[in-house]
Amino acid sequence: MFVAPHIEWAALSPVLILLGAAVIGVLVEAFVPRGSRRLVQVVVAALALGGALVAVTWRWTVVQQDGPSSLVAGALREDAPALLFQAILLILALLALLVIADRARGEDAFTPTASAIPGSEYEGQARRAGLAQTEVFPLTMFAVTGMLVFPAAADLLTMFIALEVLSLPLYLLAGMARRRRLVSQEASLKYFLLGAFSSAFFLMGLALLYGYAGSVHLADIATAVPLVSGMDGLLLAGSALVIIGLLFKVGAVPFHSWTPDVYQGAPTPITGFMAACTKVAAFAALLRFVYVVTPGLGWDLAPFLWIVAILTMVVGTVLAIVQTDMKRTLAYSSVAHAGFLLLGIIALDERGISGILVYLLAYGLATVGAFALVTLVRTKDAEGNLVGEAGHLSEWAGLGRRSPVLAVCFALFLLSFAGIPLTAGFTGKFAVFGAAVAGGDWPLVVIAVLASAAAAFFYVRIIVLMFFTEPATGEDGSATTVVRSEGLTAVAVVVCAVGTVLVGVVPTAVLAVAAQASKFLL
Amino acid sequence: MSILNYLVLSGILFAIGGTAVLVRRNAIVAFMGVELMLNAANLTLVTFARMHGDLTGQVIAFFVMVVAAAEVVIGLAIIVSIFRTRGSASLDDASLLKS
Amino acid sequence: MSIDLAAILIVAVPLASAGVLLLLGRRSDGWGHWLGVLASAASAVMAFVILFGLLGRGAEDRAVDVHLFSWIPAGELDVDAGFLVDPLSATFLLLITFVGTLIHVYAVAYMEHDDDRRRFFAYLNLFIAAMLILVLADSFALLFVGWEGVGLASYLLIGFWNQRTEYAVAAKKAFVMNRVGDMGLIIAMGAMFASIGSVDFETVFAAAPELSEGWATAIGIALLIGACGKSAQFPLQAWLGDAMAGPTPVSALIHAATMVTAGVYLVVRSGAIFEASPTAQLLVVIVGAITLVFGAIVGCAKDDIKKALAASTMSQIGYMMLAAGLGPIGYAFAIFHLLTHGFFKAGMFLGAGSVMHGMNDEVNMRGFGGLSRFMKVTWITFGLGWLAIIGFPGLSGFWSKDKIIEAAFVGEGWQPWVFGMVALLAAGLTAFYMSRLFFMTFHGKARWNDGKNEAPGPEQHPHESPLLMTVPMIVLAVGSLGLGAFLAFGDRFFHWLEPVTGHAEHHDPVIPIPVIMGATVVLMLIGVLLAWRQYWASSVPLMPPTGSVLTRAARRDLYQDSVNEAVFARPGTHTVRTLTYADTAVVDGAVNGLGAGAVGLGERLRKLQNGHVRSYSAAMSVGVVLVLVIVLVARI
Amino acid sequence: MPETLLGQSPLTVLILVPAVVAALVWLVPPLRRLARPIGLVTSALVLAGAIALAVGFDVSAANETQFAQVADWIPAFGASYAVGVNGLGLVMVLLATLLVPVVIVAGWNEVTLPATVGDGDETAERKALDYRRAGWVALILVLEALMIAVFASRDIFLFYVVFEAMLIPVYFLIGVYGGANRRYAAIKFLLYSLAGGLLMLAAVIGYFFVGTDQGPQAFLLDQAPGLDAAGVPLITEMLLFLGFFIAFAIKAPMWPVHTWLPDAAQQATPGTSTLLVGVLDKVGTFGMIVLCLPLFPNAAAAAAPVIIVLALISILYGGLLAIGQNDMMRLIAFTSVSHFGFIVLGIFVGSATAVTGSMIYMVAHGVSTAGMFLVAGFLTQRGGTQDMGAYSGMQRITRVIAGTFLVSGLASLALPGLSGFVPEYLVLLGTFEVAPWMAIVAVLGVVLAALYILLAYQRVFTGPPSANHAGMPDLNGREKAVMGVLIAAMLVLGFYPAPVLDLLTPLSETVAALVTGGVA
Repeated sequence: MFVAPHIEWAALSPVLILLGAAVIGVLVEAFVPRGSRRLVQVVVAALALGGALVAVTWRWTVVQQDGPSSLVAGALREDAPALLFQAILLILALLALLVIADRARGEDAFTPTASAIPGSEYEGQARRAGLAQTEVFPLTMFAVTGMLVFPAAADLLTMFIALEVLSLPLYLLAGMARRRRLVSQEASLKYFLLGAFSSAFFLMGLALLYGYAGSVHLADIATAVPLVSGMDGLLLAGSALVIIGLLFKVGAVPFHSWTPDVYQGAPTPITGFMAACTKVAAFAALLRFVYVVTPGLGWDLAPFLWIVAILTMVVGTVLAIVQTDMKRTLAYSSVAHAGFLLLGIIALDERGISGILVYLLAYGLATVGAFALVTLVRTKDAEGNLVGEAGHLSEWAGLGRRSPVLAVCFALFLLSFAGIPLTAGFTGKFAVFGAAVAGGDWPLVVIAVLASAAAAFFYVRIIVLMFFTEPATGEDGSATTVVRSEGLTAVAVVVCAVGTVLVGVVPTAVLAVAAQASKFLL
Repeated sequence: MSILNYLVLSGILFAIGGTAVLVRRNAIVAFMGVELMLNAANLTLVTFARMHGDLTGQVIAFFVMVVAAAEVVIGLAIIVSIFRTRGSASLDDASLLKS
Repeated sequence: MSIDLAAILIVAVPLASAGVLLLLGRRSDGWGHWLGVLASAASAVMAFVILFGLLGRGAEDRAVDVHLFSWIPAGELDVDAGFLVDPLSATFLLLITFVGTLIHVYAVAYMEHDDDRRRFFAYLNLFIAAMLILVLADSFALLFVGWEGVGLASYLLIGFWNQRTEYAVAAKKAFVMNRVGDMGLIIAMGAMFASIGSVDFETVFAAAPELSEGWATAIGIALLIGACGKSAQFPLQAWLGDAMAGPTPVSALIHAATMVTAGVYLVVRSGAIFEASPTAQLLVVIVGAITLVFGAIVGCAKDDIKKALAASTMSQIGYMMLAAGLGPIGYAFAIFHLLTHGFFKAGMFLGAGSVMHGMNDEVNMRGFGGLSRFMKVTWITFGLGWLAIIGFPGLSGFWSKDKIIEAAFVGEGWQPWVFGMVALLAAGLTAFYMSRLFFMTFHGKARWNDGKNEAPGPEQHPHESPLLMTVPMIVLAVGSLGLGAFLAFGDRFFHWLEPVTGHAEHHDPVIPIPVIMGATVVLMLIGVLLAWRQYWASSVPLMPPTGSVLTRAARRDLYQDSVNEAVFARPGTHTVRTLTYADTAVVDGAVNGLGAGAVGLGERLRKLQNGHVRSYSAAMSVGVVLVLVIVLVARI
Repeated sequence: MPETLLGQSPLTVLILVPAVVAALVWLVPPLRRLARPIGLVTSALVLAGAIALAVGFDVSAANETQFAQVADWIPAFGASYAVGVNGLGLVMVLLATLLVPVVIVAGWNEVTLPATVGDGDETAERKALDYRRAGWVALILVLEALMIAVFASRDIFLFYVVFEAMLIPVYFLIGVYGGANRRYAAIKFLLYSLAGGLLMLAAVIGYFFVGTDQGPQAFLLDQAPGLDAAGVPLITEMLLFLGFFIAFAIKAPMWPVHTWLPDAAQQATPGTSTLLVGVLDKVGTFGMIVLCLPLFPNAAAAAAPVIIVLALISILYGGLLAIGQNDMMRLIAFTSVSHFGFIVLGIFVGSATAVTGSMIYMVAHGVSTAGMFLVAGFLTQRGGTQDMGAYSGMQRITRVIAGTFLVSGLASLALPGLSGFVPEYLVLLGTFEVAPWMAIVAVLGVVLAALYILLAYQRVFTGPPSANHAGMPDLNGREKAVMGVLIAAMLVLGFYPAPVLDLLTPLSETVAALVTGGVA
C-alpha cells in the first residue's frame, strides 16, 4: 500500500518560492531576449526574496500560535529559530542581491563570458557587445534555497543535500569575476576542491552516526545517546566529523584556509553574499546539530570545541593584523568572528541561541555593507581608465577626505566589527559573551575579549588610513577613485548602516524576537 | 564475515581518497580522490543499513551518488575552464592567492 | 579701628596692591612702586593699630581670634581660615611691616634703573602679605599658606633677574629646598591630624600636653624639618647663600629680617608640642648649634659681601633656634634676638646694597677697602650694625645675644656645657668675621681702581647713595643702636610676650653670669683684634690666598653643595635618566613587544597560507585527525 | 524633582543639546562656516544649564541621586537609560561643561588646513577649512554630550557604553587634528583604552550573571547590590573587580599602563589634551569611586594594599619622569600620572578625608591641567615647537604667557591658595591618618612637583632671552580671557573650596567605609 507522504506546502512556501524563482531564472535565460534579460532576472530574484521574507514572517506568526512542527516526514523542522535564521538570511540575501545587481559605470562585477579564456579575442568581443552573465541571479537563488533549508534541516541527509545545494552555485559564482579572472578561477577551484573534501568528511560523519543510531534524524540520534551503549566511538567520531564539515563552512581554524583565498578571488558582491549568508546558514545548522545532538556528550566534545574556538579567534585576529589586502583582511576578520560566534555554540545555553542570532545579524549587515563599499573603490591608471577594485590597503589612504560619506559608513561597519558600543556589533558581542559567561565559559570570554582588543588594531588601522593618511599616487600614476553606484549598492549600504546603528542603539525589538526564538523544541 | 571488515575497507578507501587529494597534483585526480571518499562513505552507509536492517542507508547512498554527479559537473566545468586558461590542470600552478 | 578689621586689612592691603600691580602690568609702571610703598606703609600703620589695641588690653586678654570663613570643611578635618592676634604675632607684624616699609622705600631708589621695578614691588607686596598670613594664621593649615606663599615670593624675588640662568637656578634651588622643609610641615600636620584630629592652634596646643611622647616627638621633628627648610638651618641650609642672587633689598627683607626667621617663629609658636618631647627639643638645640658654628665658619671665609652676610644670618638664626630649643626660658630670648637681628642685619644688607650701588654692583670685598671716606652715612650705619651684631656692650645685639648665651649654659648634665661653650665660641667667631667684613669694606687701603693705583678692573667712583636709600639705613641703625636696650629695659619685652611663651622659672647657669658676660666680651675683642690685624693693619691680597683646609672648605660652604650633589642630585639625575629610558624601553616596550609578537606570529602563520590547495587540504586533514584523537582519547 | 517640558530629566536635555547641535553643524553645510560661534554658544548654554542644575541641587542631600530619570532601554540585557547626579556627579558635570567652552575659545584658530589641500583655490580652501573646523566643533560637542552622560549615568551598562563611545571622538580629535606623529598616538590611545574597556565588558557581563537578578533593570546602579551581599566567592569578586579596575587604571592612567598618555598629549592639540586629561581621564577615578568600590567592596578592600603601592609608584614615577622630559606636553602628561597617583591613593587608602581629597582633586587637577596645557599650547603655537630646549628667557618676551604658565604650574604643584593645595592636603592628611608611612612616601611627590614645574619654568622662561623668539606676540584678548577664567577657578578652589567640599564630603564617609569595612 502506498501512502503518499504528507507535504506541508504552506510551511515549505519560502523554500518553494525561491526554488521556483531559480527555475524561472533558468527559463528566463532561455526565453527572454538579451536586452531585457537582466532586468527580468533582477526583478524575479528580488520579488522571490521579498516574497519568501513575507512567507517566513507569516510562518513566524503561525509558529507563534501553533508551536513548532515537523515537515515532510521529519526532514525539516519548522520552529522559531529556523524561521528567524531564514528571515535574517533573506534580509541579508536581499541586500547582497542589490549589490550583485548594481552596475556602477555600466559594468557589473561579473565576466560576460565565464567560459571564455581570459584575455582572448572572444572575451573582448563579448565585453564590447555589452553581454552580461545573467545566470548569476538563478545561481544565487539556488544558493539561497540551499541556505534556507539548512537551518530547518532536521535530519543529516537533508542537511547534506542543503549543504551541496548552497555550495555548488557558490563554487561557480566564485569564478565569475570580471577582472582578475585568473585569480577568480583559482578561487573557484580551491573553493570547490576543499568544499568537496569537507563534504566527504561530513558525509562520513553522517554515515557513522547512522551506524550508531540507525537513523539520520537529529532527534533520533539525540534519543539514542543515552540508550545505545558500546558504540560511543561511532557517535563521537561521527559527531566530530559532521561538526568539522560545518566548521569548514563557517571558516573555523584549522578548516579556514580556503576563506582568505576565496574571499579575495571571488567577485566582491559574491564575497559579501557568501561571507554573510553562508555563515548564517552554517551557524544555524551547527547550532541545531550541537544543541540537539550533543548536549548529552557535553564534556567529550567540549575540549575540541574550546580549542577550535580559541584557535579561530587567535589565528583569525593575528593573521588579519598582517594582511595588506582589503578583502583578505575582511576575510580573516570573518574567521575571527566565527571564533566569537563559536562561544555561543559552546555555551549550550538558551542565551547562546539568541546571542548567535543577534551576532549574525550584526555581522551580516556589516559584512554586506563593507563588501558593497569595497566594490565602489577602484583603481584608476595614469590615463584615467578604471583598472579594478582597490585591493591594497594603502590604496584606501585618504578616502575620508575624498568621499567622507563612504568612509564614514565604512568606518561604521568596521567599528561594528570591532564591537564598539552603540553599533550592532557590540550588541551581538554582548549577547554572545553573556551567553558564554552564563554557560560558565568565562575563560573563553576573557580570551575573546583580548582577541577583540587585538582585532581592533586592524579595524582601526583602516580607519586611520582613510581619515588620517594623505592619499598616495602609485608610481605608475595610478590612483584610487570612487565610482558612483547605480543606486542599488547605495541603498544596500544605507540600509546596512541604518541597521547597524539601530541594532546598536535600540536593540530591544531584535533582542526580544531573538529571545522568543531561543528555544529549540523537538 | 564481520561488519568490521566492511568498515575497515571503507576506512581504507576513505584514506586512499584523502591521500589522493593530498598528494596528487592533477586537479582531476585529486577530484577523483574526493569521489572515492564519498563512495567510501556510501559503503559505510550501506553496511550500516544492512546492520540495522533498514533501508535508509541505502537510500542515502543513492542521494549521495546524485550529489556526486552534480559535483562532478560543476567540478569539471571549473577545472576545464582553468585548464583552458592556463593549459594545465596542475593544482600547484594555481597559487596566485596566498598569504 | 578694631583689631579684627586691622588684622584683615593688614593682609588685604598689600595683597590687593600686588594683585593690582600684576594685573595692570605695564600700565602701572609709572606709579606702581609708590603704590607698593603705600600698601606696605598702610600695613605698618595697621600693625601699630594692633599693637596699641593689644596694649590697651589686660595682659590676659591679649589674644584675639579673628574668624574669617570656613575654608576646608571636609568632614572630620574642618579647617577655618582665621587670624590669631597675640603679642607674638603682633611683634612679628611690627617687624615685618616696619622693616618691610623701610626696605620698600630703599628699593624705590635702588631699583630705579630697572625696567621691571613695578613687578618687583608687586612681588614685595606679595611677600609682605604672605609673611603676614604666616604669622597671623590661627591654624597650621593657614600658616602653611603663608609658609609656601613666602617661599613663592622668595622664589620670584631671588629669580627677579632671571635672564641670568644661574640666578634662576638659585631661585629654583631655594624653592625646592624650602619644599623639602614644607614636606616636614605637611607630615607634621598629618601627624597632628592622626593623633589629635585637628590642625588649628587652639585644639592642638590644648591637646599637646596629653600627647604620647612618641607622637609629640614625631610632630616635633617634622616641624623642625619644616623650620630648617625655611630658616636655612642645617642640613637644609644650602639655598641661602645662592639666594643672594636676588636684588639686595630682597636679601635684606627676606633673607635677613623676615622669612628666614619663620622657622624660629614656628618652633616658638609650637612650644607646647616641643615641651611634650624633650627629644625634639634637644634636636632643635643641636640643629641650632650646628648651624651657628657652620654659618660662622663659612662667614669667615666668604669674599662676597652678600654671601658673607648670608652666612652670618644663618649663624644668627642658629642662635635663635638654639634658644628656641631650650624651652620656655629661651623663647623670649629667641624672639628678642630675632627682632634686634631683624633691624641690624637688614641695616647691614641695605648698607651692602649701598656699597654695591656705589661700586657698580661689585660684591667682592677684596675689591673694596677704604670706602669709609666716600660713603659716610653707609659707613656709620653699617658700623652701628656691626657693633650690634658682634655684641658690643650697650647695642641691640649685646642685649639679645648675651641672654641666649646665658640661657645656653642653663641645664643639667653635659648639655649646658656643650651648648654654652658653642654659643660662647660662636660669639668670638661672629666678632671676627663681621669685623673682617667691615674692615675689608670700609677700611684699609683702597683696592679698587681709582684711576691712580694699580688695581685691576674698571675705574670706580664710589659715592654715597641717595636719600631714599640712606634714610631707611639711618632708621635701621637707630634700631641697631637702641632697640635692644629699649626692650630689655625692665624686661618689658619678656613680660609682653609672657602670655604666649609662658613664664619661665629663673634658673642659674652652670657658670656665673658675670663670668659668661666677661668671657663673651673678651672673645669678642679677640675676634675684632684678629680681624683688625689681618684686614686693616695689613694689606689684603686681591686674590684669595690658598688658605688652610678649613678655609678652603668654608669658601665652598663646607662642601654643602658637593654633598647634596653627590647624595641627591647625581643619583636623582641618574634615576630620572634611567627611568626615562626604561619608560620607553621597558614599560612601553612590553606593550609594543606584545604587539610585535602578535605581528611576528601572524607573519609566521602567514607562511602556512601558501596558496597551494594541497597544503590547505593537508592542514585540514591534520586538523581532522587531531580532532578525532582528542575526541576519542578523551573517551578512552 | 525639577522636570523639563518633555518630562525628561534636565540632564537628558544637557546631553541631547550638544549632541544634536554637533550633528547639525557637521551635516548642514551652511552652518559649517558658523561652526565655532555655534559651538561656543551651545557650550555656554550647556554651562549655564549645568550651573542652573547646581543651583537647583539640594546640597543637604548631596549623597543622594538627584534629577534622576529611569527608562527602559534594553531589558534583555538588564540595561536602562538611567541618569541622575549626586554631589560628585554634579561637580564633574560642572567641570566638563566649564572646560568645553574654554577649550573652544582657546582653540579658536587652532584648526588649520594641511598644506596639501586647496592648491591655491581660495573658495575650495575656505570650504575645506570650514569643513575641518565644523568637524572639530562637532567632535568636541559630541564629546561634551558623552562626558555629561558618563558622569550622569546611573546604570552600569549605560556607563560602560558611554565610556567606550567616548573613545571615538577623542580618537578623531587626536588623529585628525593632532601633531606630526598623531596616528601612532591615536592608535595607541585607542588600543590601550579598548583593551581596558573590553576587559571591563567581560566584567560587566560577569557581574550581570553573578551579582544581579538578571531582570530588566539589573544594571541600575542605585539598586545594584555590592557583591559582598550576594554571597559570591572572593575570587569571583576579585576577577570582576579587576576587570573594572584595569579599565579605569588605564584610563586614569596609573603606572604601568600609563604610556599611552604622554604620546597622546604630545601629539594632540592642547584643547584635546585638556579635555582628555582634564575630564576624560577622571572617568577612570570616577568609575573607581562609583563602580569598583560599591560593587566589589570585599575585592576592593583586599586589593587596596596593592593598589596603594601602585598609586605611590605612580606618584613618584610620574614626578621623576616629568623631570626627565624635554617636550612640554609630555611633561604635563607625566605630572598628571603623578597627580592621578594621589587621586587613586586617596580613594583606596580608606580614609573619608582622603576620599574627599581625591574627589576635589579630580576637579582641581582638571582646572590646573587645563591651564598648563592651554598656555603651553599658546606658547608652542607661537614658538613652533614643544621642545623646551628651543626656548629661553621667554619671561622677558612674553610676560603674560610666563605668568599664566607659572600660576597654572603652581596650582599643579599644590601651592596653597591655588586649586591644587586643598585636595593634595586632604589626601595626604587622610592617608597619614590610616597609613603614616604611605603618606610619608607620597609626600615626596610634593618635592618632585616643585622640581618638575620649576625646572620647566626655568628652562623655558628664564635665562637669556632667546633671539629666535624676539618680538613674539604675547597673549591676545581671547587667550587672556581663557587663562583668566581658569586662573579665577584655580583661585576660587584654592581660597574658597567650601561650596565644592560641601557637595563631596557627605559621600566620602560611605566610600571610605567600603574600603575599610568591606573585609568584615
